[in-house]
Amino acid sequence: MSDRQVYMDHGATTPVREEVLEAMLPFLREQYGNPSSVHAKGRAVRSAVENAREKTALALGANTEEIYFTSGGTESNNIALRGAAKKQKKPGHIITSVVEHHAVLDVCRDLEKEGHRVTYLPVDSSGLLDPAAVEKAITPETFIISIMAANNEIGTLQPVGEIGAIAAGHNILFHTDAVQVTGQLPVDVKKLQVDLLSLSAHKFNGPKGVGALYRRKGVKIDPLYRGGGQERKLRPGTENVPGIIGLSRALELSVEEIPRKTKTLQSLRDRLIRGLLKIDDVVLNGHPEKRLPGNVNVSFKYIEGESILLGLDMQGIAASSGSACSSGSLDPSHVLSAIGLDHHTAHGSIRFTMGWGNSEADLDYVLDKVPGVVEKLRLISPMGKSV
Amino acid sequence: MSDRQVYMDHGATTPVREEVLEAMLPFLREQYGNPSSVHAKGRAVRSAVENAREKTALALGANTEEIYFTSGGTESNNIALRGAAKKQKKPGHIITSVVEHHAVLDVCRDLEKEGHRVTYLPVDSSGLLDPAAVEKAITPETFIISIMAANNEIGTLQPVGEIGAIAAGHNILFHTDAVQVTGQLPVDVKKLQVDLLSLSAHKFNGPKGVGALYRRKGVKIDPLYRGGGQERKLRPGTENVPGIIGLSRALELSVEEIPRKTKTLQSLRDRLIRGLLKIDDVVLNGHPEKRLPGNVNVSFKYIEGESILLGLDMQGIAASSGSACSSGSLDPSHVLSAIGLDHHTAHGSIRFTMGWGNSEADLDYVLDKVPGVVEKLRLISPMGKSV
Amino acid sequence: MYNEKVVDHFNNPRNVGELADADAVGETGSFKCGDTMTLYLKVKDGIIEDVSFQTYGCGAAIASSSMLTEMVKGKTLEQALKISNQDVADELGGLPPLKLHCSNLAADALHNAIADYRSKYEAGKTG
Amino acid sequence: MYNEKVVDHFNNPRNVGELADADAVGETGSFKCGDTMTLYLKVKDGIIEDVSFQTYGCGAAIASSSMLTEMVKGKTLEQALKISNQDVADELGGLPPLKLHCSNLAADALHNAIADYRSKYEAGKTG
Ligand SMILES: Cc1ncc(COP(=O)(O)O)c(C=O)c1O
Ligand SMILES: Cc1ncc(COP(=O)(O)O)c(C=O)c1O
Repeated sequence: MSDRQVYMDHGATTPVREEVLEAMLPFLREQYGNPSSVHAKGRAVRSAVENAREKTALALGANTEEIYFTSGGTESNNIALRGAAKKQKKPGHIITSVVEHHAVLDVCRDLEKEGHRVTYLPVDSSGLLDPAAVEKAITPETFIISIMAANNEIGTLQPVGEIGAIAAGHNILFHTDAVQVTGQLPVDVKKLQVDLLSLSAHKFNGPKGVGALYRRKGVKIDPLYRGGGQERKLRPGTENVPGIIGLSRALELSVEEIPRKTKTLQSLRDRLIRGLLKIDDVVLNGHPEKRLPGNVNVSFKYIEGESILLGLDMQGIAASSGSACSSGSLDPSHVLSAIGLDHHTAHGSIRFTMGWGNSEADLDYVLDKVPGVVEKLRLISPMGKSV
Repeated sequence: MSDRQVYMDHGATTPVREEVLEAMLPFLREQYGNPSSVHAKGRAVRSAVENAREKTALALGANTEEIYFTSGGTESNNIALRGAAKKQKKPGHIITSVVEHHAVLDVCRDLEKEGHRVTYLPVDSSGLLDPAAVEKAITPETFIISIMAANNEIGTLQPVGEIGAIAAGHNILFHTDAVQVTGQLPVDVKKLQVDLLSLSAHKFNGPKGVGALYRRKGVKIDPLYRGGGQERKLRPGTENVPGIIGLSRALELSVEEIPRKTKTLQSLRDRLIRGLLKIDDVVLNGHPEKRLPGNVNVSFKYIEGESILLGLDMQGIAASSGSACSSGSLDPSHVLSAIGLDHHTAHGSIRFTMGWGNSEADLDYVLDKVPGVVEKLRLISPMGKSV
Repeated sequence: MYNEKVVDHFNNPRNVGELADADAVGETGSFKCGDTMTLYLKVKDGIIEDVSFQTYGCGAAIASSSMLTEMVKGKTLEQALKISNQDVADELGGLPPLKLHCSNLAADALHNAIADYRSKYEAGKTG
Repeated sequence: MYNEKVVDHFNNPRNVGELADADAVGETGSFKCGDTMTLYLKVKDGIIEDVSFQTYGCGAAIASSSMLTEMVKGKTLEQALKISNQDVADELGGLPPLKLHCSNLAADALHNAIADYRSKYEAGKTG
């Protein structure tokens, strides 16, 4: 195994920053009261949680009472979509896209079984959705539109602002899965005209297992869980207090740093793309510019993603792949199929996602090691055309 | 405010033990990989999570693959009941009790709206359910019985083993909300013949926002959320890794210590009960013996619970109450009503729940301060009969 | 939850107990949360000379009761009648929204006490 | 995920490439995950004298291919035919359950190569 470790899988999860952990620690130690308790120990924690809510709202341009803490992005998406569906008196119509995260797509499939109709809009070869197609898909039964702000695999940024305006014009709920974009690029719920927005702390250097749902005031969705009434009944259960504190601190920090960070990451990203494209038979997946600052997704032809990952891993490089073999499922990623990649090209895709902490030196190292890994595998491959 | 702080609200939540935090910290620092990632950083975390699952299973007499991590007791209860209901092809029948936690009771109410029929069995004046009543309530449509192992307010322990045997005899699913009992008294899923069991880490000196659901192998329930397929699809979403590690460590420690701890807590409990009953017009709520080792629940007549709490708080004593005024709702606790307390007696109830860390000295302090708090309020009360 | 003034009135309630020689008594109860309050008044020349209370209720109810007794002492009955539940809460520096209803009993008990007084001593005047 | 032996075979695959003077070639592909493998054999007096492979696939597929080539060298065709996919996985010290199917191509390619050999050189003998 390599001595040097380079983590380029920030799209999967990110390290908790020291400042964030520091903010959390008191709530894993002496500040252990239940925020619902009326005694002093409870009240102190209640006020910390409400302060965290305020910070979170501020970072999104929302009002404090529009923020609901959840256990992560998956739960936020489920509450938004199922909650809206549960509110319907009879089966209705949902508009989404073919490149959504499973936590949207598979909820929609489940809702179809319950009688709802779902339109899965296609994307172009760069992963972009056409807002006009959204408008065209609207029917009198449409009650919600759910389009992700940025794709987790190929990083493509969707025109959510335009879609928000369309939804608002038709008086239809608009939800966006902003899990990948929050803390990376500015998110303003008012500008985006979004009614529901999902985010997850572990994607912006906060802890795992905590997220939030923004719900615009007045938007009506039904809770899925019942219990002690926490989070104003939308998400009952004793609050994950350290997680909530960590989320709000991480969001505060990352939003604060966006102007500087975005530039750094974009320049790392573009340099990595240029470097990788110098290798023979490599294609970039996703949009060349409209993409997450830290996201690089390329396909190495003639070789298979999981073996590339393993080869990179041997060099201490952590990345991820849209290959079936790495996820235990048999089909390649639905996103790569949706942008029209053939089976083999999809299987040879690797995602490098850079984030807080990655440096030019990391990039030097990756650009130094990748060609060797690829060459070695291509020498083994019956399809290669070796380099 | 008092210098001395005595926390006697372990039924609401407990402090995270130092050993537990220590076990968690690596996963809030360098061990930040996503357990689903194939690279080394991911694999290390995956193996820690699976190790935690094994430990958790061991503590319950379960098999490793029967443990599903969740975000807490509320979610575990919701998944168990709704998941079982979702599996039904047509509306069926549920048996539960009137003293369940809201995270069972309110789910049942919601399921009633969806067409299911629910029998809410009564309890006697000590809070005990009659197993024969469970058997009598069974109909051909009954698909699940859900009875809590111990009541969170009055501490009464239900005969879950007997109910488990009845359920098994009728081939009906049996769920128990073991949130209050786990880590306090031995729990063996096989002996209890339980199919589904809920627990929550923050009740046994673990962190808030993480719990588990035991699901016996072969028991079929439908997942409520969809997404990335984590927790073998029953509870998708990136795992709350530090929480899971904390849960398993806390459970391991607390189960290990049960023999010693139970005795200590029972003796503290019985001494506190004796001491409080020396005050005029105080009644014990719940069963004198069949109760959680650390649970004391008494009603102070002629005075109202929230004002007692506040008075105790001024003395640095943290307790809780079944009074409406402390919860913001208007009716007194459904549990106190269910055991037949009149409105005023219910409103004057206070729960002291002792746990890890409480000492005889804490008890001395509480027994020293309570009479004064009660006397002062009774002097103000138009009903008192002052002491 | 409660501000310092509320906590002070809860901890050191003013004018507690029964007034042995009260001229009037007012009772009120909240059906909602079961709180009850009894207010005793001693009136001389239309002025509230002395006042006391007994309250069964939560911290907010007790503090409101205590606050009210301070507010009415020395006032004429006419002035006292103008005191609303909101005035009591305001004088306490505010109460948590969920607790506002608990302060409602104080002014109600006062109004009942004044009505009691008038029915006893000013019966002839009216009508 | 993978044990040391698998990682070793992945990192240092044995007998990689095309055998220029192969007597037989066996190909196989997994429709399920798209993996493909080509196996080359050099046979003398019924004994596998040399062997090589080319594989497109995941780490498990590559390691299985490499392992297989070590297992068959020096074996008679009859002995080689008895090698199953499970044998290859076992020889590797086990594979993760989800990855077992990835090892299936190795023995299949071998069986195809032997069939190829027999159809070319032992055609007369059969039937
Ligand atoms: C776009 C997107 N949505 C939703 C999720 C789910 O978030 P979580 O893992 O916090 O449940 C993820 C990350 O896994 C994601 O990338
Ligand atoms: C008996 C019982 N069930 C369920 C719960 C809910 O657990 P959690 O707060 O972890 O969601 C609690 C505690 O609040 C409880 O005491």
